[in-house]
Amino acid sequence: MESLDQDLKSFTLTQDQFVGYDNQGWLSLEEPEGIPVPRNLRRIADDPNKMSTEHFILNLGPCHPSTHGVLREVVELDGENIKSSEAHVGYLHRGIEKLCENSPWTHLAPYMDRADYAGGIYSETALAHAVEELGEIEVPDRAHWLRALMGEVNRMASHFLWLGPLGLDSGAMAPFLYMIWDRETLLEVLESVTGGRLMFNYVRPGGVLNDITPDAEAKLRKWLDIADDRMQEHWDVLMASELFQQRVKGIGVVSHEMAMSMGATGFVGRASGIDWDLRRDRPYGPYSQLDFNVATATEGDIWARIMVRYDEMLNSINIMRQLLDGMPEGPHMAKMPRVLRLPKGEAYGLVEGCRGEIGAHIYSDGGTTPYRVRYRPPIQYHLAIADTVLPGQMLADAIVSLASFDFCFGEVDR
Amino acid sequence: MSKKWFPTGIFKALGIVWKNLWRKNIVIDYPWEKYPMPERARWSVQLKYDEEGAIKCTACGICEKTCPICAIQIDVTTDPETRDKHINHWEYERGGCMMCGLCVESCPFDAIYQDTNIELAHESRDLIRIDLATDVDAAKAKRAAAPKPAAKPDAPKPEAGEEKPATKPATEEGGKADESLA
Amino acid sequence: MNPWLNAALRVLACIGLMLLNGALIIYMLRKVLGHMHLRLGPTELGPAGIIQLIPDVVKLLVKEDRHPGKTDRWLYILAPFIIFVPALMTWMAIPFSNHLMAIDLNLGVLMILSFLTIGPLGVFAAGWASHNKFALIGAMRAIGGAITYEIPMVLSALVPVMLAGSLSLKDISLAQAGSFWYWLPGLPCLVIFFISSIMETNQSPFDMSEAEGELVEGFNVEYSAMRFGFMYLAEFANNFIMAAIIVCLFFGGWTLPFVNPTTMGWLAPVVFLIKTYLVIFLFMFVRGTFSRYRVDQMLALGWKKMMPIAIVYTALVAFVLKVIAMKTGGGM
Amino acid sequence: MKLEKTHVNSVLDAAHVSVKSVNEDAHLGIVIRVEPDDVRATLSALRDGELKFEMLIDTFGADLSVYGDDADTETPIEVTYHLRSFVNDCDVRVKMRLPFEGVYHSVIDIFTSVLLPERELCEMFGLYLEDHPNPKRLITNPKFTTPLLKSVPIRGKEEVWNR
Repeated sequence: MESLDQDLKSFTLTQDQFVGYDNQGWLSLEEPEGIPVPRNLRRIADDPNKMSTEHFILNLGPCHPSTHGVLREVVELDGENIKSSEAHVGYLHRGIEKLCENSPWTHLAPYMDRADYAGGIYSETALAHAVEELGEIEVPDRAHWLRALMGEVNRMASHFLWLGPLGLDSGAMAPFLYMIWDRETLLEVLESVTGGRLMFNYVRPGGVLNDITPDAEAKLRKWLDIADDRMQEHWDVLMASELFQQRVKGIGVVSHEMAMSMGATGFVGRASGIDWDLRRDRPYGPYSQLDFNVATATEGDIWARIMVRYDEMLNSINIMRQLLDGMPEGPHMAKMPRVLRLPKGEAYGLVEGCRGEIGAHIYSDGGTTPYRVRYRPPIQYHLAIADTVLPGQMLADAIVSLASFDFCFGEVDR
Repeated sequence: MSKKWFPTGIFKALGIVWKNLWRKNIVIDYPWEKYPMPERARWSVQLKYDEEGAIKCTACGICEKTCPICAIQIDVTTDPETRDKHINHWEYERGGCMMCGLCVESCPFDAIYQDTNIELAHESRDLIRIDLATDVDAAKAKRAAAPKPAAKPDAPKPEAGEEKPATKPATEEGGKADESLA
Repeated sequence: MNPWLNAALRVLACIGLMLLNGALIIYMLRKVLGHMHLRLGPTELGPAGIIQLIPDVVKLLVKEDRHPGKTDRWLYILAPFIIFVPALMTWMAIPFSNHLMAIDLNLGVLMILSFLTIGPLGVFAAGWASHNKFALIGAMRAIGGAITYEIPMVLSALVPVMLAGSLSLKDISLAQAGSFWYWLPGLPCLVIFFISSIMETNQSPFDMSEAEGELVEGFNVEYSAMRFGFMYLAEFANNFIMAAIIVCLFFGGWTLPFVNPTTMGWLAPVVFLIKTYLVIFLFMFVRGTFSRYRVDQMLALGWKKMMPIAIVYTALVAFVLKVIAMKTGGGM
Repeated sequence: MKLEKTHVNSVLDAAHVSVKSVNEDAHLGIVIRVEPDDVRATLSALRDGELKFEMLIDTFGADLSVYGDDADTETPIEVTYHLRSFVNDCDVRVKMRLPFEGVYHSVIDIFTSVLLPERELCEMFGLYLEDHPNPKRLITNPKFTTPLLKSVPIRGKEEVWNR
């Protein structure tokens, strides 16, 4: 076993073969022989003047119920307090960037879905933007509006999948199920339009695959009619409760400087005072014609992130209504060559995804396949932030704090 | 914001839960009652049949080359004289398929589709890898009517008796397929 | 009747009741939580899934009884019984009616509360013996919590005791039949007792020691098969006990207003059970709704809010009772 | 704001940073190419200069060893830093070239956000990561090859079929 942090990456180990910081039976600070301590895991010496308990290392994940996928957060605990922490990722690495080099430009959408598996439309759109930029492809208006509409539906669905489990991690079970109900409605809309519930394969360079169906539109409109009531109900059942507020206010604070230097985009940045939303500041598609506002907060704690995202959801509902009402007529796909060849060069496509700025930086060497695709994962940057703000919190807060960053490990590992 | 002396929020939450306690449930009683699948839902790949009950597949192999994860494998024997194709096996690995639908989009003859049956679990691995068509003649493509020939006539074809088609590194093969299409 | 046989029958009845109660609460929990969450709960086996429990118990019985490698073996085996036996013992003193109880202890409240104190010890033993970090943190939390909530709980139980002038649950119930139910004069105590009961029975929002979000299953994470079943059963038994004590202390036990409590016959246990399960329903209602407290917040709630209120209110009630007793010349 | 070459040049001149070239790419905007030794000075100058490129959006590499006409086997690995200024609403990219198995010096003291991406970059392209507080592999196992190099083949169809 060469290195500690690789041990768990093989799930076939049995108890006897297991070496490292297992959670069963290794309680002291003494390190097993031959296993280096992760260098990021800073050992905090006990203050001899204070009474303190023995520190121990605790593995949160990769199979822990609250790490939302396959994050392995190794924390050093003094009783309930976290002294230092280190995130280990890589359990979901599939080599998406490498696989993209193997597929034609128009066939990359399935891989992009699997990068950010909760907000696939945005990943696809980012790549489509990059390809259209490089190939100078004119996209019909309707395609842009459909992308935006499906994107907002997906954003709502993804945010429900964040807010509900955030409540679940703090122990509230009912709100999760109520939010899943709404998410289900939105997923049905997505499924009947795109054909997939999570893996859409919908946005292509040059447009979108399918037009919206009348019954999907009717279903979406029906949901939008009750959406405000539903959001109020979610507010009342989870966020209005003082018990929940006590758990999230003032916890996991990301300062403005930290957010700036550590590359926080999206809701994490906005909750820390970075007033930046790509939909407003670098408008793409129909967003320059839409009326919406961008909420920001300055506290940077979990509550601020919840506020920012809750407001984003309300705005999403508003945007969806505007998109449905103002949908232009026309084709949903540009005339594309059977085999797309892009001129040699680089391009960057960006989009305000569910979790932050999703970018796709592509290199083309003039062939039918990409030379290199770089997917900019916002969550990787947020993970570093979460890791930094974890020490000093209590164990229970750490879980909620981690959950509030809305990790999606398909994106971090790719 | 002034600190509230009395926690009204928790009673609000209790009220919502009380309301939901009497709401109709939202679940589907799965084995007895099924979720109506939308038309566009993409699940396992199936072959289409024409009015006479013969398969529409012409064994052109475009889906095979398109598939990003090589879940489709068509074992074809070509008559050297008439260029008629005989499909020995039309193998489809459902376990590896990621239901992206690129094969269906790329099929120039509209010969495959994705059905909406979600019950794809099987007891054995062998049942997941299925033969959609065994030992049938491929439909004679109206090659003139088709947009472009699927494969050049002089392109190397797997010969009869060969278990595996000749393979090359995937990049080259993908590139070639596209060139022939263009 | 042979006194030994008599005693054995009473114990057996208690065990039977406990098992029955466990079955009932599991079914109720599934159904109530299910409908709260817009689900259905069990539906398949029997009408409305009523015998779903039987395969579950069979599953627990036939499962492999797993001993993780580095456990403290004897303590690991013993811990479920340390949790289970006190929960069983407390059933002895519950008055289902005027005469339907295992033992008519005149120190019933004291006996039940002291037996319930042993439970957290078992939780600690289980957490320690499992030799698992999650379990250990759960165990530490359980002990911290136990010290916190038991003092306000006992203090708030004192108010009905003082009002009735007896420590016997039967006498307290009967005293309420004569005058009024004690939730009215003891409302703060009822709230404190209710919150402490939730803490005692390890339910959300105070399920620190088995917080699923952070500690996976806390103290019982390494337990499997029937050992886990025992813990589960003890939890449900405690659930019932706490509800029963709340009913006895604050809602008049089996009595009903304007009904002679000694001649209710078969109606008495029915009334008692209905009241108890209503309180259990309230537990579940709270459990299904709220997010979990953090452990330091729970300790702060216990020490800084509940305890002063309980002390002050108990003293106040004692003072008022003394004044009334002096006025009326009673022998308080 | 549309970023002009002159803006960037004036910022770089003010900080006395020498760069290889400042180009305007048709799709990317301003691209600054620097020697690996100058990259830290360039990034500092851009961050602290009047244009205020305060956030590092992304760091990634690309193996350009078979990149058409620009194929370069001497220094094939191109590392790109993507910076953004919120005040002026503009982006700039800083690019440098490294050889195979070259030494990559961390810029973590300038932009903390490279904490994880640098680790990923170095394991994916087989670079040696220096001056990083935690220079371990991020994603793959130690036995894993450097996946994003062009010399590493993608699993072929034959291998898939024989699985």
